[in-house]
Amino acid sequence: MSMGKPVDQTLAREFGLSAEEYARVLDIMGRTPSLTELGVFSVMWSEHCSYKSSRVWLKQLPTTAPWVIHGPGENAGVVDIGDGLAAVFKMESHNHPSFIEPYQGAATGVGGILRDVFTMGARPIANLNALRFGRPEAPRTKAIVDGVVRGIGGYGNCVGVPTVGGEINFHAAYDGNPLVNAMTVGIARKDRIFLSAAAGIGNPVVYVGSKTGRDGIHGATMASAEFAADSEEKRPTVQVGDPFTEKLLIEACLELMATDAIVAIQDMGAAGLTSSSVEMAGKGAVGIELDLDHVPQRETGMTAYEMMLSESQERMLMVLRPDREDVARAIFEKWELDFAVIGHLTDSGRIVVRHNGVVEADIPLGPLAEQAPLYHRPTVETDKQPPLNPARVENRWMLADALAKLIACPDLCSRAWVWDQYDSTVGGQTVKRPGAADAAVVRIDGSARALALTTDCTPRYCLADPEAGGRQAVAEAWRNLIAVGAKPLAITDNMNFGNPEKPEIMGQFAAAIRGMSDACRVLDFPVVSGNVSLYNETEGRAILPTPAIGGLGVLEDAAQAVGIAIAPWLDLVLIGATVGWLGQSLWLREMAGREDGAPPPVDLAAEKAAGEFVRAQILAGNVRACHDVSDGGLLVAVAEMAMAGGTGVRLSTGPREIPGHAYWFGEDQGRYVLAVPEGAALLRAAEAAGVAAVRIGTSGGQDLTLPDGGTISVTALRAAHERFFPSWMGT
Amino acid sequence: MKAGIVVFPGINRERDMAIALELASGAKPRMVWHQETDLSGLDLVVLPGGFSHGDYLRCGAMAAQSPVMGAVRAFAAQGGYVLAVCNGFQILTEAGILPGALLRNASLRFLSMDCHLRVERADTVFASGYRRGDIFRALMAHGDGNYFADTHTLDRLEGEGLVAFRYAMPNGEITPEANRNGSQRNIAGIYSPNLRVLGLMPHPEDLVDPLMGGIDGKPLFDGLAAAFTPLRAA
Amino acid sequence: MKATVTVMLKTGVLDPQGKAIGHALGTLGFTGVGEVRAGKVIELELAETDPAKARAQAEEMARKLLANSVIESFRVSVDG
Amino acid sequence: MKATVTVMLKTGVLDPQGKAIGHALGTLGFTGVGEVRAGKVIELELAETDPAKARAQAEEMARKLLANSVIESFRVSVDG
Ligand SMILES: Nc1ncnc2c1ncn2[C@@H]1O[C@H](COP(=O)(O)OP(=O)(O)O)[C@@H](O)[C@H]1O
Ligand SMILES: [Mg+2]
Repeated sequence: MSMGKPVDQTLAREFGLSAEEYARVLDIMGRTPSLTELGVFSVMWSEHCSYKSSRVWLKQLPTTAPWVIHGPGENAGVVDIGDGLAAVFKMESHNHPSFIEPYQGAATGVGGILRDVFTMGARPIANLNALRFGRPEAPRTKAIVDGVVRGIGGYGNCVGVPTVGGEINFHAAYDGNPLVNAMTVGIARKDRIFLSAAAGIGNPVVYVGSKTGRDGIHGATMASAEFAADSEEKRPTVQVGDPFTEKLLIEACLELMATDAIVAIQDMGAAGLTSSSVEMAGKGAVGIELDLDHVPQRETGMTAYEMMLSESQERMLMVLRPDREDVARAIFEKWELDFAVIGHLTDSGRIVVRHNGVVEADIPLGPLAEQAPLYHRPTVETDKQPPLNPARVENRWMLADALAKLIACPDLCSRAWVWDQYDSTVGGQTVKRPGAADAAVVRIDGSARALALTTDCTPRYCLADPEAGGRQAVAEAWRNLIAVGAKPLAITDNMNFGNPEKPEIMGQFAAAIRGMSDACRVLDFPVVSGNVSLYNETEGRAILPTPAIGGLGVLEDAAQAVGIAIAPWLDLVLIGATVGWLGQSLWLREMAGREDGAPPPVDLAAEKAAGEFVRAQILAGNVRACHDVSDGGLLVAVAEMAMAGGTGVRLSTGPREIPGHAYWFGEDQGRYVLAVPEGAALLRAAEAAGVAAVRIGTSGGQDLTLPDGGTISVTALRAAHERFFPSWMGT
Repeated sequence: MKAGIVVFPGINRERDMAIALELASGAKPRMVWHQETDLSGLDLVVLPGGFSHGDYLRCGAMAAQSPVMGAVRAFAAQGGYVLAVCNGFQILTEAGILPGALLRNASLRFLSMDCHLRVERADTVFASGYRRGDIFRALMAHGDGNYFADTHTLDRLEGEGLVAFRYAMPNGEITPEANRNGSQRNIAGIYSPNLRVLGLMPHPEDLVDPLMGGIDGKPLFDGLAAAFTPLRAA
Repeated sequence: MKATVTVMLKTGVLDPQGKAIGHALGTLGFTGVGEVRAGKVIELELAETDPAKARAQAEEMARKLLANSVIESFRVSVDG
Repeated sequence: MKATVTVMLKTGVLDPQGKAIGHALGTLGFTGVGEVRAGKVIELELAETDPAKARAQAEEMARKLLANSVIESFRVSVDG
């Protein structure tokens, strides 16, 4: 590629540095940097590693609570879950690689996020994924969906971490830019968390895992650039995942972590050896010296530049206590992984990289971090849309017909085809598998406790009103945890947006952060980790703003978790207020062919009151099934409960003042459907708590009996619900 | 019951198996590393599920060559009891300890879902907790569970009553629809001629706790525990 | 020497992958495609310099590990 | 005609399968084994009787379906 070219402003540009940024490099170095040095600057100052466009906004997110042990800034967030245990979790995107090579892109995405979690000393116990694809009929969508699903399964199944949840949306805005966001959750003893700040002058710097090849060089800068028609040329060698090596790496690292050998540890993620060594030394305010001759190499003749920028997978960097080197070496040899001392810590405050006896890079770490670019990019607010008056939206359909069409559409149909390819039970602790409940529930080995896990975002709301959408995404995650009976603790986020240099995109970003912050604060649901993916555009067209939220909650007793499946002879009660909000609803899109109106607002005070009430009822043992009302509205929620339980429901008439289609398909927020043996008692309790509640029907029989006189059998509903994926994929 | 679980690199259901064995017998199983060769003192050797060596060449092919497999072969030859589930079953066929092979699922996709198994005979230590003809639920989680053997071998297995379990509909019917991975004659598990080695693809060990969705797999482990627990004085 | 071991499913063993490829080729508009079979190829860099010995070695590897004789057959080719 | 398409990972792309096979061969006691690479082979029965045309057809199939040009390269051989 750039070998042989002189290091100058033109080359810096090719490496993604602006003229001003390059001037700053010259200033820091006091001379023309070497190629390797330029490489280090370019990846460390890339959007992916430096968060230069997003940092000013991310700082506004609430990140603290009494149960937060480590918020953003570490490899993953850490929260106290009781019993001396901590949950460690984070979500990360692999959007661009998954578009180029769906299988390997998604697989290595899973591998990367796993490493962020076990690098902190946690055994990964669950994976989730939030996926957005283009229109099913768009030329590449099918191959991308197939590859991404196989890749997630291929990696997760092999490493033996159950994939327990996630979400999928389709929209034209993702035709040329799918989103693959992967989340991992792990468990550690809360007094045994491992951090990345290096310490101890003279301590050995150790490389473990796979060998280094010329994989994905400049992946970090690529993830920071928009796709153009020439993206073929920007193609780096795609990384191939090796889940077997990852599995060995997990076991070897956890075995070593049970000793006292490790001072600091960090995975080699984006920008590989560069970012891991620079960040470890930087956080510890020490210097670091690397001798690349000792780096285990898969290929011959690699240059310093290539080794420093390689994104080969399944590698870790550690600082060890010098007297424990042999203990560590023995463990990695047992697991048949490479182990090499490649350097040591110094007091110079610099990173010095040697190769074949030549100093290839010598950079002061302080300025590299402190003078990293930080942009206050201009923002423009998204124009607000007026709320839709439901009475003005014509309805020509019987409820049963609209329901049958809605639950069959790609955004609402059964995802069984997808999760049937994910091992969701390995580990023997999965209490609620995909499809069984609003959040996945995974018990903690050796404890009665369980974690509840979910990912949520409604991008069409975010496009119409990014602030309302950001608020809604956090609220929906919170609601899904409540719906299984868990106490919501914290979130991780994955901010997927377009080109931040466009004010309207930066406006979306800022507004989404405002809405999210608002919800986090009121719901006591802080952000403890996250990831930003910008430049998600093809040919200048941006994706829908997609702040994907990964939520985590805890149940003290796994046996208290409830799912969505209903049994016969229960009363169904709707909690939360309904006005019949059709703006941006799926009914409006699928039936009326319109995508307009303001999205449904979230009243956070009402949200909190309803959620706390629902959770108390679940913990009191009064609730047999619970489902939050989201995409598709009330009737879709009821139909999902009926299909899961194989039981019909007779529904009562809604309030006269709301048109039927708006009542049954409106997407008003903050609502749950509860199935209880005795509706009257629940209504009394709700009234006492000041929470809106109304009895909407009774379960039993084989059919959904609707208030407009129509019926539809649960069998017919299931057939419609389960059709899309298998028929699309031909399996 | 003294059970040993063999751990090959890449195995990942060893903990699920340990939970099920301990729940039934009260005793923690011993974890046996793939390079060990001493299985003395064990009542039961278990080869669990997972992806030994990544299953990169063929499922179980590399694990079948491990040092421990010599010991497993000798243990079985001396009449020892061996339970091999999923990758374990694949390893036993690759090692030639059980006949046949496990091909890629007919759909060419990984299948992670419930299935139902019909108990073909209950007069074995493994199936003593069931009755012949019982239908029980188990979890499938494999990409290569498509049982294959030549006709002669299949006829011999049938003739000698060595088919342990078949994929069935919940009502017990043996249909192509129940046979998601495409196995010949719906075979989900087989015995060695002395009925002391069982290999099967689905996971009974993941259904031993009502919280995890059911206890359909528990009778298998209870049966084993009962067989190997010395009668306690009344 | 370089030895190449090609491993195919035996005739009589169902080859769903080959079938799926055949089907996909049809969907893509390719006509006149008869049977399609899918297999594996393993290329080995051997220190052995005698072609006959290298072949014998690769055959031994195939028998012991690379192919499963219950379902697969193999062929070996050797070149300098 | 019969066409054989051999698909291998491009040089430089990590080949976990080849790596694992090489390692297993070592464990089995085979010495002098250098690099091992694993790939796929697809054998196609084609109605086409002209070798040049059959080759062109198979190459087209490889480009469109059988090989993933991002990480794989292929070669085609044709015989009657
Ligand atoms: N959107 C966000 N919200 C909160 N924290 C974030 C966000 N994006 C990144 N972070 C935090 O910034 C730090 C760096 O993230 P990242 O560069 O993704 O880590 P890694 O080097 O492991 O890939 C992490 O602690 C991460 O949790
Ligand atoms: Mg990290």
